Amino acid sequence: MGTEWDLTKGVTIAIGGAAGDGLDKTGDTLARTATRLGLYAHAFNSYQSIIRGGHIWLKIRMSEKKMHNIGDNTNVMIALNEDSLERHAREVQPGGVIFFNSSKVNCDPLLVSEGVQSLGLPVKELTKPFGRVLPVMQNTIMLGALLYWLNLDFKMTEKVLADTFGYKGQDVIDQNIAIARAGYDYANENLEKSGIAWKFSGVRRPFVTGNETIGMGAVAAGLKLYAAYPMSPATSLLHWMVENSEKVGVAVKQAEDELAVVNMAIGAGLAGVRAMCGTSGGGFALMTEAIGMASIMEVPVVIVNVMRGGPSTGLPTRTEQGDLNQAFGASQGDFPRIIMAPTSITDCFYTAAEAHNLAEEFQVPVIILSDLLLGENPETIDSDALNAEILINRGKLLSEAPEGYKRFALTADNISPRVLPGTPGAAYVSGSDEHDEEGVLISDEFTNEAIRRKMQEKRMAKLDAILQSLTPPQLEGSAKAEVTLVGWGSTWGVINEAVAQLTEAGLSVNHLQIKYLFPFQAEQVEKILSNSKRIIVIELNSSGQFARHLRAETGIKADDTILKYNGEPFTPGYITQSVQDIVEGRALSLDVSEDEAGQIAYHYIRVKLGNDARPVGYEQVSLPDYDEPLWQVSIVGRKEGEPRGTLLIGVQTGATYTWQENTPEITKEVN
Amino acid sequence: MGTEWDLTKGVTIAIGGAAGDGLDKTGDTLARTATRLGLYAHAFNSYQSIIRGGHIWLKIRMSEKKMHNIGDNTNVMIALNEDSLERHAREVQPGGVIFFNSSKVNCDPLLVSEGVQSLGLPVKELTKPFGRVLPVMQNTIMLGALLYWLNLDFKMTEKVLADTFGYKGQDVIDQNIAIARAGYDYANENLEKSGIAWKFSGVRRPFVTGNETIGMGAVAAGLKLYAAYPMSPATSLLHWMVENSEKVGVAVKQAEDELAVVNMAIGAGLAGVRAMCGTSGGGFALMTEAIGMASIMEVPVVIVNVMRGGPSTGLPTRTEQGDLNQAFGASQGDFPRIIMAPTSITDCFYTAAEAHNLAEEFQVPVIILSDLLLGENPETIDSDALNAEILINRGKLLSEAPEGYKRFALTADNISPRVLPGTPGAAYVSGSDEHDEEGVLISDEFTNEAIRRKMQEKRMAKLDAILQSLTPPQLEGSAKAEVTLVGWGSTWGVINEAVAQLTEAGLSVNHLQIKYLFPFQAEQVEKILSNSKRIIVIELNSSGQFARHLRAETGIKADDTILKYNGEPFTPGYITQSVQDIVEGRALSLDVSEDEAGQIAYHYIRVKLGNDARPVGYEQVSLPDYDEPLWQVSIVGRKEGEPRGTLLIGVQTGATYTWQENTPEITKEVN
Amino acid sequence: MATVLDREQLTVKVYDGAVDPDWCPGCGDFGVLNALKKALLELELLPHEIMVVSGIGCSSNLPGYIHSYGVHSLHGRSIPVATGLKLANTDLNVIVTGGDGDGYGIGMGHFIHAMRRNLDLTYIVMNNQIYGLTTGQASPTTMKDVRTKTTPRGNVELPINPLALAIVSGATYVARAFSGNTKQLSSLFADAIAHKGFSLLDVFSPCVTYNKINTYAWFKERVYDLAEEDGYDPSDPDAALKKSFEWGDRIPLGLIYQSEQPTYEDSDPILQRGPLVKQPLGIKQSVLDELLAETM
Amino acid sequence: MATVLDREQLTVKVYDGAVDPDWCPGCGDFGVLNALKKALLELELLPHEIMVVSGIGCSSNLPGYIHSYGVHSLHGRSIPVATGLKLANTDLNVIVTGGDGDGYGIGMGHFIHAMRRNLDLTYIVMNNQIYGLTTGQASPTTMKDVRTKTTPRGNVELPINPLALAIVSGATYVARAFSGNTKQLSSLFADAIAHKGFSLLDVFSPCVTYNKINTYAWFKERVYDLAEEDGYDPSDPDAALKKSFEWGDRIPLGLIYQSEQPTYEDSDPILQRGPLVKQPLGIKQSVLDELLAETM
Ligand SMILES: Cc1ncc(C[n+]2csc(CCOP(=O)(O)OP(=O)(O)O)c2C)c(N)n1
Ligand SMILES: Cc1ncc(C[n+]2csc(CCOP(=O)(O)OP(=O)(O)O)c2C)c(N)n1
Ligand code: SF4
Ligand code: SF4
Ligand SMILES: [Mg+2]
Ligand SMILES: [Mg+2]
Repeated sequence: MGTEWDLTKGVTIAIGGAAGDGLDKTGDTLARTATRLGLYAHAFNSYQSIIRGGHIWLKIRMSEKKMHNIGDNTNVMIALNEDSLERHAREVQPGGVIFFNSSKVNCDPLLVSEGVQSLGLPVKELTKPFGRVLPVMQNTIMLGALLYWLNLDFKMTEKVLADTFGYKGQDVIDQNIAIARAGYDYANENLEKSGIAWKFSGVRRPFVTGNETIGMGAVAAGLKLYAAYPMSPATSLLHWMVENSEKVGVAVKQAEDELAVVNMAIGAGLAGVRAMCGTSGGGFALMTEAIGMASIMEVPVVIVNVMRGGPSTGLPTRTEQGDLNQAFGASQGDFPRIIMAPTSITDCFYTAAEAHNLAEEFQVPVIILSDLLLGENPETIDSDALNAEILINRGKLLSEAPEGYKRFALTADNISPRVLPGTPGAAYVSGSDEHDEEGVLISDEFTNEAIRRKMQEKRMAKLDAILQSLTPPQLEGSAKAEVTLVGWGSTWGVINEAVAQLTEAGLSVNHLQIKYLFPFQAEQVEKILSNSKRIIVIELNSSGQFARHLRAETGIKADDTILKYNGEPFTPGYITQSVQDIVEGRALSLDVSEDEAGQIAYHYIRVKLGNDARPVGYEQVSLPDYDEPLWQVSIVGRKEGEPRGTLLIGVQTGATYTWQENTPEITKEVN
Repeated sequence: MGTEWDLTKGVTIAIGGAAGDGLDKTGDTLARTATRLGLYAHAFNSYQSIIRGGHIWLKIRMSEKKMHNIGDNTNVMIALNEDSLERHAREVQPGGVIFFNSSKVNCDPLLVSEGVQSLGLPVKELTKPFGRVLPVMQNTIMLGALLYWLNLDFKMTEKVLADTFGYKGQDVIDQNIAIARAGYDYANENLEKSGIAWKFSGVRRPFVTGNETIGMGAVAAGLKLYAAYPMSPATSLLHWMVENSEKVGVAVKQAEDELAVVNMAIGAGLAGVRAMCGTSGGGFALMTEAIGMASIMEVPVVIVNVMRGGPSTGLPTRTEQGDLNQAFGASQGDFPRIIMAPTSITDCFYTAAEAHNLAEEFQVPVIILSDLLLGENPETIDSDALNAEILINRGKLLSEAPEGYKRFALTADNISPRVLPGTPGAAYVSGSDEHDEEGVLISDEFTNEAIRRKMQEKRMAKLDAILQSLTPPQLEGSAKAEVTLVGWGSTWGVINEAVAQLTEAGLSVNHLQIKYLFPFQAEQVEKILSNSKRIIVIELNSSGQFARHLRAETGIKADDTILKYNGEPFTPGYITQSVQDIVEGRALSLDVSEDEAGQIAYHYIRVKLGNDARPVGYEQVSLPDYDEPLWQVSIVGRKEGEPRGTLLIGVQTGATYTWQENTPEITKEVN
Repeated sequence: MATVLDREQLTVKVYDGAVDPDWCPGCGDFGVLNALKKALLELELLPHEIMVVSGIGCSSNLPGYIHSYGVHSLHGRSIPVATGLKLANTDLNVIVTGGDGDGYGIGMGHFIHAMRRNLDLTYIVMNNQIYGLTTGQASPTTMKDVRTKTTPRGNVELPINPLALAIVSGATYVARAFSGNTKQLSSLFADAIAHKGFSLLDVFSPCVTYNKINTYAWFKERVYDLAEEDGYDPSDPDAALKKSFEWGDRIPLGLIYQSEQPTYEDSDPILQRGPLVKQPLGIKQSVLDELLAETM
Repeated sequence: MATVLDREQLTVKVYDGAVDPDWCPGCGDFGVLNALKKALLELELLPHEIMVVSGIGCSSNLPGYIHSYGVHSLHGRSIPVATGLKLANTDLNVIVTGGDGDGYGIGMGHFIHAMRRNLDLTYIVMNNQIYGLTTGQASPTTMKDVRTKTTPRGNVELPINPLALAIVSGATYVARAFSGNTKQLSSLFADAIAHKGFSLLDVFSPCVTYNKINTYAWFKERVYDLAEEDGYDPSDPDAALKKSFEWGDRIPLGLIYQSEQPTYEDSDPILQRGPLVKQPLGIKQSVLDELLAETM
């Protein structure tokens, strides 16, 4: 089908289904197959806080060149249920294909765009030869078909399946391979070729998540104790640590809550081991009090906050960059802390390693702000991307106690040499109260305003010293560009591709990505941005936390912001479009789009009408009783298409106003 | 002694002693006497986190006009121990007097400035007629002497003593009065008259702390549940609530920790009562997670943070304005919250009342940032200052459930009408996860990006609505002044007096005090400050948290800041001096002053040498082995004045380097 | 205005929540939910008289599946939120629900302190001996040596004993039930809700996805009904404590301990004035003047 | 380098802290401090081998008064901090000290979970049945009906029973002592520190300033030494539980319960390699490559 494939940028496969359908395994097999063939893969899993059911939408982008985000397209779709088809079939682009289990699911041709093939695989029939097989085998059939269409090496998948199911014995492996083969063959007979012709590099590369690379970076830098309480999306870091504990020599402690977690890490840091803990926003909130303690006690400790959608429990399985304010404002009073946000999965490794060095060199708590996007979604990284030879800098750590040792000595460089507890010849108390050079409290009997002042200045002065030791921020692209895109942390990859798209579209754009949030490299950033003609800050939260931070630190007010806070990450196309809108003066509208009206209607249907209806028509109307325009959504039965009723949705507020029933077959009461 | 007393500005009495000496009672009696006579009193207690011992320095400023801070002077001193004399005697200004117990304490004449009288009261002798009396009776003697010198009405003190000791019976009252009288008479015989001649207004006025007025304001606005865990300096608010619980109809719950406290308050707020909780920085840190929950659940709740010196446990009994960052950054994600900082003890009342109205009208958590200065230190307020007739605005609260009620309805004004749990005909779940209009979770099965977006926008939009309802900030003084002083919260009173001093000194100064920290009245503040020629932000913390906030919100960078973070509040003179230094281009030095070297030396002596030595000479020197100039402090024995040794203190770092011993009589080992 | 149900109109379906539970098929929590609805019906409680409060976890999703007022609060904080609600409105029947991680792990402190307080709350713990929602880590009730995602070599910590903790901490109603036994479950729920004071119901509620040890079969083999044991006296704390430690081959179900003690709300003079939420707001100037006069 | 003491040079004065305690004269905590020093001497521990960890409170000021390593951490968090220290350096003798508010109030959750973990920590609670440092509010051990600043009409909540909680939660050494009885105190301290596993020492340590009920005299009238009771067997948990509830006219002091159980550190293979703080830092590229290979 004459599609021109730019395989450097890749092909994107999406799998839609419900939690418990096992589609993560399928995606994994696919991605590993690609990765072993020498392609790059980047995965993104959009899922919910639910163990079974709900809607999962897993995408994998495969490419010959390394891509740092999931991209804009959906080229292939595997639909494991009708829900997925209705939500996403239309996204599949011409030249692409939709696979579904025709023994179970109908695919309404109306949902399939022109130029898209759709192939129903008769899973029941195809698996018949294998006797009673598990429902997840539908995935394996699909996988086989997909391999055919993608023109991937079936042999490689065989090996991946052998590895994946190795622990279950040869029979299971053989069955899996045979079933995948059945799907492959069926597609071969029933599908037009895609015309995809990969250049396989043959280089086998790691396929890792940011949580894993944070783990690796930390252990490479000497991590010895990891404490955690499970919390999405940081849980997989805990699991990684537990799994590899013996191999990497790290003690792992799952504690009773995050208060315990952070205080254990601080205790361990105080004792002299490199210690880390991990959580997400809500757990981080519980940790804040202790972060101040670590700082006044001058204890090195690293706290990883893998951010998710807030506020509060919020969107536990969605990504957001919403905790900058929290990290900056953690705990009472003024004290030095470092906040850094890794900019890629590879950078997670080096950020974690650097965090441990900075923590110990400056005897401060370091907060790593990662997020669900980086933490949970794997991508292929280059095989030499991660270097275990981290230079470990333990700062002013003394192995013996000097005569007259003072733990909190006021020194010219504001760092007090550390002697670890257990060292003969010394003894001191680390206190969370203000104290003198030896640790004697000056909040109690020995009040002392002068020492207090100098202690506070000493601690705060470390921020300047830290600044000196950070890698300077780097502008990417021409200094003279018309537009400067400024992002922080995990968005580097997607902004990077948006810059390419915009450049291609003829706009001159450059890009500054901020990794070090605090202390902030204000001088350097100001210098870089002083040349910018139009600054657009891009971040994944609703108030523009970084834009505000930038203004607070430099006085620079972003000319515009591109904010997203619906739980989904940016795509390059979204940024490109938003930048073009801004540059071309198109106003941002917060109105509910047709697409969004569809989502709201789907929600209404699922909650109120059960699963057998769907929205089909959208019309904007004005009605006398409403003080805003309305989306009038027509809803029909899923099977027969019979009209069910209309739903009124506020265009401005998003409110679901009324449901007018046309037919009596509604399954649930409406009120 | 020909001193000219400006009694509108008043006279300041200081009492120095140790915790457990009972000097708070003495101060109280004095202040109440003044207050009953129709004078104004303002007290400030500088104390430590210790039950007995340590150093306490209680000051009371009495004046004919209302003064809002403790002022610059010390006119009279009552020294209950030598420590106090050595620390503070020199502060007593010409025309003043020092009282001490000559049966117990020596007063080195060197410590007494010229023009200051010192009167040793032979307490033992004077109390002999009364048999064996309690040690605290020394205070009563002093009080009597003081009354004489202050030219206060002894009768009034009799009444105050009668009230204070009423519960102990007439005998105790009589004894107290007789002993005070003995001091009075002794002073009459041995002291020159002060020449003080008050104009007593005779108006009896309340003498209250900010914690008390917050309590009063809250109950006037309908508070029904107060939850707390003891924490200085918020504890007295808890005590006030407990004491008055039955009178004001408030249920008080002391809980097991601050996590429980805030969640109880939120539960109560959700149930429909006006609920509040109080704590200080460390407890607030534990409350942060729940604040986000209150906001996403749209629950009204008021959280009082009475700030103290940080970071961490820090300086539990010292004042600071260090929790603005924490309040602003509390909890993950973006959500509306209100942060307000009362500007005076009277304003505490109205702030608390307004907080409850705002919380309920906008269904948001409100954080009140008070501090130790306001919270614990009493002052006389005008008798009609507090008005119980607070207009109670419960917002969109429905007493009955409408048909098809949706708790989280998306509405044009972004406020969803509230039906309280227990109301017949409705039922809903308030969830900390993202939810739809009815409260159904959209983080789980029913993921929905569109509804999420509108819910988040709805909540955040309340911030704009809140802004509309706040009293606009007001510039005090001429818009054309050369210098604008900007403060926030509790510093209004002291900045106000500094403005008067500066004006008197010929500088044209105006003053902007910020009460509403968030949402921030950026437009109005920008407008006001756009006319300012030189903006000086004044705040009691080390990083300039408000100055940064101002810049973040308005882009306005303060030209200068006056920051203090040694635990002591500002005095008007300190601000005046700092402003003059700034205006006249004198650079701020962070070097250790001679006075501070003295404090450091005292500390060294107390910790290392016991209590029988004191510093006498200070010299700045340079020595080859040190990379900074040094204070060389000579230390002598307290009794005999014999040289004990010299101490070297770093002028830049404040480090205590070495102690060179001259004599062998040192009581403790030095190392 | 919304139409209000009469007590006579109550059926178990009235308590059906807005949406169906999204628990894994077979999850023990279904049994708990159904039994709770039956108990509510037995007690003839109208939806608006009920307040179900939970934390975070699979089990803590329960309030969303019941037609009543409810709060789905923070992980570990259900008890304080419920306490605030009850203090504010003593008319509400406040039922706290959640998981073993939520209640006995992160919520342990509140759990113990709530019991000594004896506020009239009913606390239902769906104890699956695992962290379900976070996909299978050890919980405070995971048995020794059991392998979970975070104890790959077997759990080395002792499980807590919620019943014993409750008895020694002053809970006035302590019972254990099993989700596989709906009848006993709903009758215990009804008793516990009717009981004045703090009641704990620890319910074995198997997690079919992440706990492959403590399955329905595992429990069925072991549990027995205390009510059928001759001479067991749930008012005897010593006997109750002993019973609370019975584990292994035989595991007792039913009412372990009950005693009559004054509740918190009975002891607080302010709450004796009636529900706070119905009290008038504000104070008179005369009261304020009195308060101020005390400072002069 | 600093000179290091020999074990033979140890005297009780060696353990004197940099400053004198600032407790109120007569405070029970003096007795605890002195007894602790004696116990350290008896065990011949050098100052650098000792790590004393506390929270916040009058009693929590104790580490500042002992010449040893110490941490004066956050209110309620001494146990987790101590846990981290011990995990990081199993060579240290980690002693946790604090108050009843610190440990049984805000710290309750950590307390229970530490006991089931059985890490080798010694936990000394200076139980004065009041919040001392914050000037006299009810604590979790304040007796019923006692008036404090926050219970002006008498405390309406049951006090917790720390001994019973410890026994049912898996503590392997549980004792009670009285600050007025230094001899027993220091011998129990020495035993508890020597004991392998989690030991709890609940010490009546009167607050002379804010608790006018539970005074020295009050205790002296009531306490008796369990060691002198015939036939008391501290290895019997049932007897221990019973004993833990004895209160009123007679209050037992001494070792209530002890058992030998594997400690946490014995069960963790990583800790078996020796103190973490002495392990080499970092990993080889080959190990990293192995970790990466697993992802391919
Ligand atoms: C402060 C905080 N920490 C961690 C989490 C993540 N979390 C959600 S549910 C849960 C455990 C659930 O276990 P349990 O209470 O036993 O409920 P179950 O899912 O087993 O029913 C955890 C750790 C959270 N939401 N908040
Ligand atoms: C998070 C937090 N909340 C409250 C406080 C205030 N606080 C300090 S000590 C203390 C209670 C002390 O009681 P206890 O532990 O019994 O020690 P005691 O003073 O009686 O020895 C409290 C509530 C604090 N420091 N931190
Ligand atoms: S994971 Fe376990 S607890 Fe959660 S719903 Fe599934 S079976 Fe139930
Ligand atoms: S207040 Fe009580 S506990 Fe604190 S030092 Fe004084 S006597 Fe001891
Ligand atoms: Mg569970
Ligand atoms: Mg105590």
